[in-house]
Amino acid sequence: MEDLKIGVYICNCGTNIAKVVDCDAVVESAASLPGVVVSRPYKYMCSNPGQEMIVQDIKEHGLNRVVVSACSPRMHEPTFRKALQNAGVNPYFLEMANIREQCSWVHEDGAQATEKATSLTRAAVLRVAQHEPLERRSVDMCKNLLVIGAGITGMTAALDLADAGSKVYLVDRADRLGGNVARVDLTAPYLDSARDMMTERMTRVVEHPNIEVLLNSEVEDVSGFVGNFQTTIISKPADGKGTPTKVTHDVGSVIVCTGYKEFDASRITHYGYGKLPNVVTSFEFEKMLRAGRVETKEGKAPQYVAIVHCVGSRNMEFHPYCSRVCCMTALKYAQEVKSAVPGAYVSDIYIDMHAFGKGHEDFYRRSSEVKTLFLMYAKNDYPVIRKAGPKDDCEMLIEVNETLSHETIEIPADMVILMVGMEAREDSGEIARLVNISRDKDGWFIESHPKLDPVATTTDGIYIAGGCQFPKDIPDSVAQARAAAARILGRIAKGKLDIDAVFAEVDEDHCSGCRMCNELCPYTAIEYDAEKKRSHVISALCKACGACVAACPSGAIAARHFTDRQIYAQIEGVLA
Amino acid sequence: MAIRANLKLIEELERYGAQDVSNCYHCGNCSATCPFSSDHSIFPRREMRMLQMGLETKLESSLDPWLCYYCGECSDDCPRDAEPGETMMSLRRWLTARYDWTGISKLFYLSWKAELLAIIIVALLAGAGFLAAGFLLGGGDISVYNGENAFLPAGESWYGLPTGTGVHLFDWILAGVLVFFLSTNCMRMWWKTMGRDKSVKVPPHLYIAKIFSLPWNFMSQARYAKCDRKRPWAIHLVLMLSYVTMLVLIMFFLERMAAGPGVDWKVHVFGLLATVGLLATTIFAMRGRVKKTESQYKHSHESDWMFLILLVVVASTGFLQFALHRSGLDVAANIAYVVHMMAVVPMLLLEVPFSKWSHLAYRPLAMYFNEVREEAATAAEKSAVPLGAAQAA
Amino acid sequence: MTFEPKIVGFLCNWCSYTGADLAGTSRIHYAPNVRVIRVMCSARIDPTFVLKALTDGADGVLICGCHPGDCHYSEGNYKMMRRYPLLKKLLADYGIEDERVRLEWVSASEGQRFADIVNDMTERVRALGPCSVKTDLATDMAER
Amino acid sequence: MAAKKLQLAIYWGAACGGCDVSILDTNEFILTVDEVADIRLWPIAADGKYADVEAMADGELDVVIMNGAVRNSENEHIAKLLRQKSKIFVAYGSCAYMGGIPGLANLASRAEIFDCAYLNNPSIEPGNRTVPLTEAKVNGYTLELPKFYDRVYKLDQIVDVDYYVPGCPPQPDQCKAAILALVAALTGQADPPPKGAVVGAFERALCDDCKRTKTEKKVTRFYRPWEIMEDPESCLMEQGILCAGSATRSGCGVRCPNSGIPCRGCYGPAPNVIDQGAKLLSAVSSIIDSKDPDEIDKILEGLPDFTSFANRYSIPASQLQRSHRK
Repeated sequence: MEDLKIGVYICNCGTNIAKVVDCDAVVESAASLPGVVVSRPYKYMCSNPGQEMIVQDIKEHGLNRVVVSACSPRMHEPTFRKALQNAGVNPYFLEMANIREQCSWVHEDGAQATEKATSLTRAAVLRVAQHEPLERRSVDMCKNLLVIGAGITGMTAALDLADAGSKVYLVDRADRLGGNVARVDLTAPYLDSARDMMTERMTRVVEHPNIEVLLNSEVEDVSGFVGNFQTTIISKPADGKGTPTKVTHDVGSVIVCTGYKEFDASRITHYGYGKLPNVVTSFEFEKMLRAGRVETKEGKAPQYVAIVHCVGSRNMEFHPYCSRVCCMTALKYAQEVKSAVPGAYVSDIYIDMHAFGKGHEDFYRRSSEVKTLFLMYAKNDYPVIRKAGPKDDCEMLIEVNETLSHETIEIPADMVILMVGMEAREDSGEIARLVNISRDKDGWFIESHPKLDPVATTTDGIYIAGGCQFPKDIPDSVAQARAAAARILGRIAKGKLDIDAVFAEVDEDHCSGCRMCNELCPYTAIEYDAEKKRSHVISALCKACGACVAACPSGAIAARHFTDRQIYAQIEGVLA
Repeated sequence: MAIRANLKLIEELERYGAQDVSNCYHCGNCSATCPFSSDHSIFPRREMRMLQMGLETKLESSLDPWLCYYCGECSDDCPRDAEPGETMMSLRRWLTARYDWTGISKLFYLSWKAELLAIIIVALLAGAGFLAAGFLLGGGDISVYNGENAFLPAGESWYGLPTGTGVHLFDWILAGVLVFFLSTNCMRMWWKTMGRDKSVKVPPHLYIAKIFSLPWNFMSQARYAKCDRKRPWAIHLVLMLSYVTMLVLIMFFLERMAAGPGVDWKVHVFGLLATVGLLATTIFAMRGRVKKTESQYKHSHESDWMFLILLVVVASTGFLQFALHRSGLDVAANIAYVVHMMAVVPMLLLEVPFSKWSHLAYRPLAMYFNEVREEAATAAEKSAVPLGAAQAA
Repeated sequence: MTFEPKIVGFLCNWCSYTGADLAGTSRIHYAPNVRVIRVMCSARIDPTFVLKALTDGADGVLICGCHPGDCHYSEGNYKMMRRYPLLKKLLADYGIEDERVRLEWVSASEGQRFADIVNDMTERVRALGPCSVKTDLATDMAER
Repeated sequence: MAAKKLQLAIYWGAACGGCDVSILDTNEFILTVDEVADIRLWPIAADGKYADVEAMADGELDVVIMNGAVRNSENEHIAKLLRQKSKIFVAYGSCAYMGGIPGLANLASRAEIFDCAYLNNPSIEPGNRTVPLTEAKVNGYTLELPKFYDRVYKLDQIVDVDYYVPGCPPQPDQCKAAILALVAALTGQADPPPKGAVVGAFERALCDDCKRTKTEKKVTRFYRPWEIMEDPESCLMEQGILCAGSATRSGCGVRCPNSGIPCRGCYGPAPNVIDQGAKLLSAVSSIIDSKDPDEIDKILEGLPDFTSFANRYSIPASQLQRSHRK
């Protein structure tokens, strides 16, 4: 290998670094380190002139390694890697020392800060000397797609990709398409019919030449890696008799749209669900609305209808989170009741009215204009529903500690609608294991980044959309479905997949096949080859955490860009 | 103990003029802008809530509606157009009906036709009565306005009756009837608002201590002056003073009022001023209600119109007969007088005790009661040993 | 001159290193004795790193990872959690004081916590005095 | 070819003698050695005095095969002497290579060792306070003893070593292979192995040659070998029996695991590993099947004295080399 020519650049970051750290001193000490041919300070290394300076030095002095002591690498590592690339040097020949966030901003004593900056820079120089050129590799991206769950989310995602020419396998455990939305009558806030929406989706899905619908089916296995998954699907015969059929397909991506399940209202005893005949859940009420008959079990039109919010949501006992759709659905009920039973009195018993969405506030206003009585109760202070006495003009009485008036009142009701919240499906754990993604404490699938990457997961090529990620309404679910589709289409458009150059590698000349590492990989990226008696890493699956590297008892696994030698060098650097 | 909510109450109130009450989502802007809203009574928000929830008894025992003069700021500031001002107004109507044991108020407020019919009947009876009294009883001369054989003698002894009677006597009877109804209803008001309220223990002496507030509030409208908007207060004050002046003149100076010819300025100057005041303010109000210039004029219940129309008629006919008489057209004056009385009698007999007018009694009373209650409340707070103090000691 | 401990910190990229950065952006001041080495996950931290730091003259070693359950790699930090007690046994057998090596969970939002940990550890190690491993081995070779 | 015979010396430092025996275990092969080489010094099999060695010219010996670690001044002295007189110096066996079993003493100081061996030990008659001295006067004569060092050194911590032959002891075949390789090199028949090479061993860990079937590993409890009947077919580690095989260079012929005994690591760390014990530690703890700290501690109680197991032959070669207790 040609001899080292290291350039060291100490950023002043205006005064952010320079006001505490004596940058010139750092420059000086760095200059004396082995292999360093250039060592300079500059006002703003990340600025264009700053980067230009690196490029120039690379041209003039033939630098083959660069150290930038500046802000956190989490901030500008990509910037400077680019600079190296532009100058024709492998971007991985860069190392940054964090002398701002972890030095000048947190230390007052100039001398000590300078000493620290010096040793961090020294460590970077020693480390960069050990760096190896790394090339990003690319693999083929299979256009086909597996969508798990055929609700509004799954169908939308499937259609977007199918329209774009991908072959889509749309799998659902149920014997019908449509998921939960198929159980809904009208939708808030514009009161348009869910049925119409679904019929349009379903017919398109069924008729689409690129979509293969697999009902009564379960995904048994997903193996491989982004762009190159193999999936096995088991389909039970529709009539339930006969033997299940098993098919395998190659897909490039998987979208999980398994949705949610509704909270079991009988878990809250105060509401007498299951005991009082006219206490129904929101989904049971939807059924009435779809049938066009809003009436009590006795077949009478209810004079008083009460709606109770946050059943199972927003309380310590069951689910602390908000289920997000119930408020608007409740308002929808208020309006639908009024139109079904014009004379009815509707009371809406809520904790807070969450009307954050587009058109929601207007919807709330309209619902109050149809004379809905809104009653506020405090978290964890449940209303209590009991059977009314013979003298009362109603079936039931609901006792509420009404917080807006500080009065304890009794509301008459002939029918009570419980707005049951959403919770993760029991099989979410199973699904998570199947596609190797993680779940939060409530069982919802975890996205790769809550703000910047909401539909991707920590497993590349596996996406989540709709209610399986967290309770959400139809617009949000559809948005996620299309977002996921767009993410996948972007990759399909590129045709090839760029795989990060940083991953773990097994040195087969030293691997003894002890299989210590096999179980350790969270991404099942380590495969054991029984023939060769060696383990090897599927680089496309590897996320470079390094767990296997540290655990390999014979030092046969190397973490690219985080090799033992590089880290040893860094240790020597900070301690020299 | 939980209070049973009457979800139908809101509809009942709507028939008294309440509007869009259910729009309210209790932001509290109304109470924030209202200068009268206090820690003891956070209105109109509290009333809006009680009404929405149908807490009938609580509303019935509330004095708050009377403490509001409907300057209209709350309605203007309401982000939901829930019209708290109008709600308070309709609550006053509703309360008036609740206070009234005869049920006439309720009838009037709920059916303007009934009210109108009653007014017409009483007017006709009055007209007939006066004509009869003029022609038959005294066999008076319609061409004579006052003096010995006046058509409707104001005060002199008259056909054997002692001096100081005549129409005057009728005034007093009328006043008696009015006072009877009004005072009995006021008693009921006291019972509903103070008497049965066990939450605050009111020692009787407080009633005496605070008694002065009654005439003071009545005359001065001082509280109304606290409203941010001054014009409604000014107008109300003028109207009220003119009205009272007129009342006093008629009850105590009728002879001198009627006497003529020639103008007895010492008396008539007041009469004229009052008339002008009455006409000006009522016409302003009517114009406002037609044009909906100010928020307190935006919504008009039929009872409001009756009130104004009667006032205008009374004032104008009163002035007319005065003018005719002074210009020596006694026949015309007498006719005008009868017409005048056809308006005055239903006004005093129906409107004052049973309709909008009754607030001349209820509002000052409410303020009086309110002061008494607040005094009692603060006294109670003082006497109770505060926790902090107990620990500190 | 007072003894300034040298502490080597191994921080996972996703939680602890970000948390340390947050301490910076929030301008939380803390002792300058820790020299941070970034690894992608606490699971990458090989016991030989810790030993290497001690033999090269570190007075203490601080290991930070995501809180259990929050690992960016879903379970990496549990591997560190398992190695740590055995590593402490080994260090004890070699006569290294307990407080010289420390494992802490620091999330990306816990800038203050990171600063507190650094300050606390710095003081504890200062109290222990310098770690003798490097000098011991040097003298072993020089005289017997 | 009738070239001059190779000059060979075999000597021992702090060792048990097993290494010498392992050379004899090559049986008649040793005669072949004798044909090609003059064995100038080999206390266990042939005669020879220090004086003879001191008399040699520097580099006169072609090959010195030294086993045993350096525990005292005599070990050091002779090691240096032989190094000076030799062309190729081979560290033979685990003790020479890594400090070996004597190296275990590095977890205690000299004072502690003397205290245990000569003063506070049940086998010492009460009142006897005899401890070794480097010099003692006995009826007019001065007796000298080598100085007992404060710690054990592996050979290359004292002298420059050309090749290493690991094992406790090295397997005869490996020994044979190593000697043949050296002879071949010295007689110009083959290139010499690179300096510092580990000869007579392989490049992978023991598992490579271990016949037991291996699967993914998750341990919920550790057993001492006598606590369970081990299944001869499956990996000992997977049965919860601590085995150093995965962290140990292969070459021994997998003798221990084949006879149901876990590997104890005498062949030293795999290539690229700087600390055999630390690496074993990392691997073994990583596969514990628990996420609960208390449960993990409980499971680890199944590994008493882990340090001495993981570094059984390699404490002087480990990163910390010895106890640093004050």
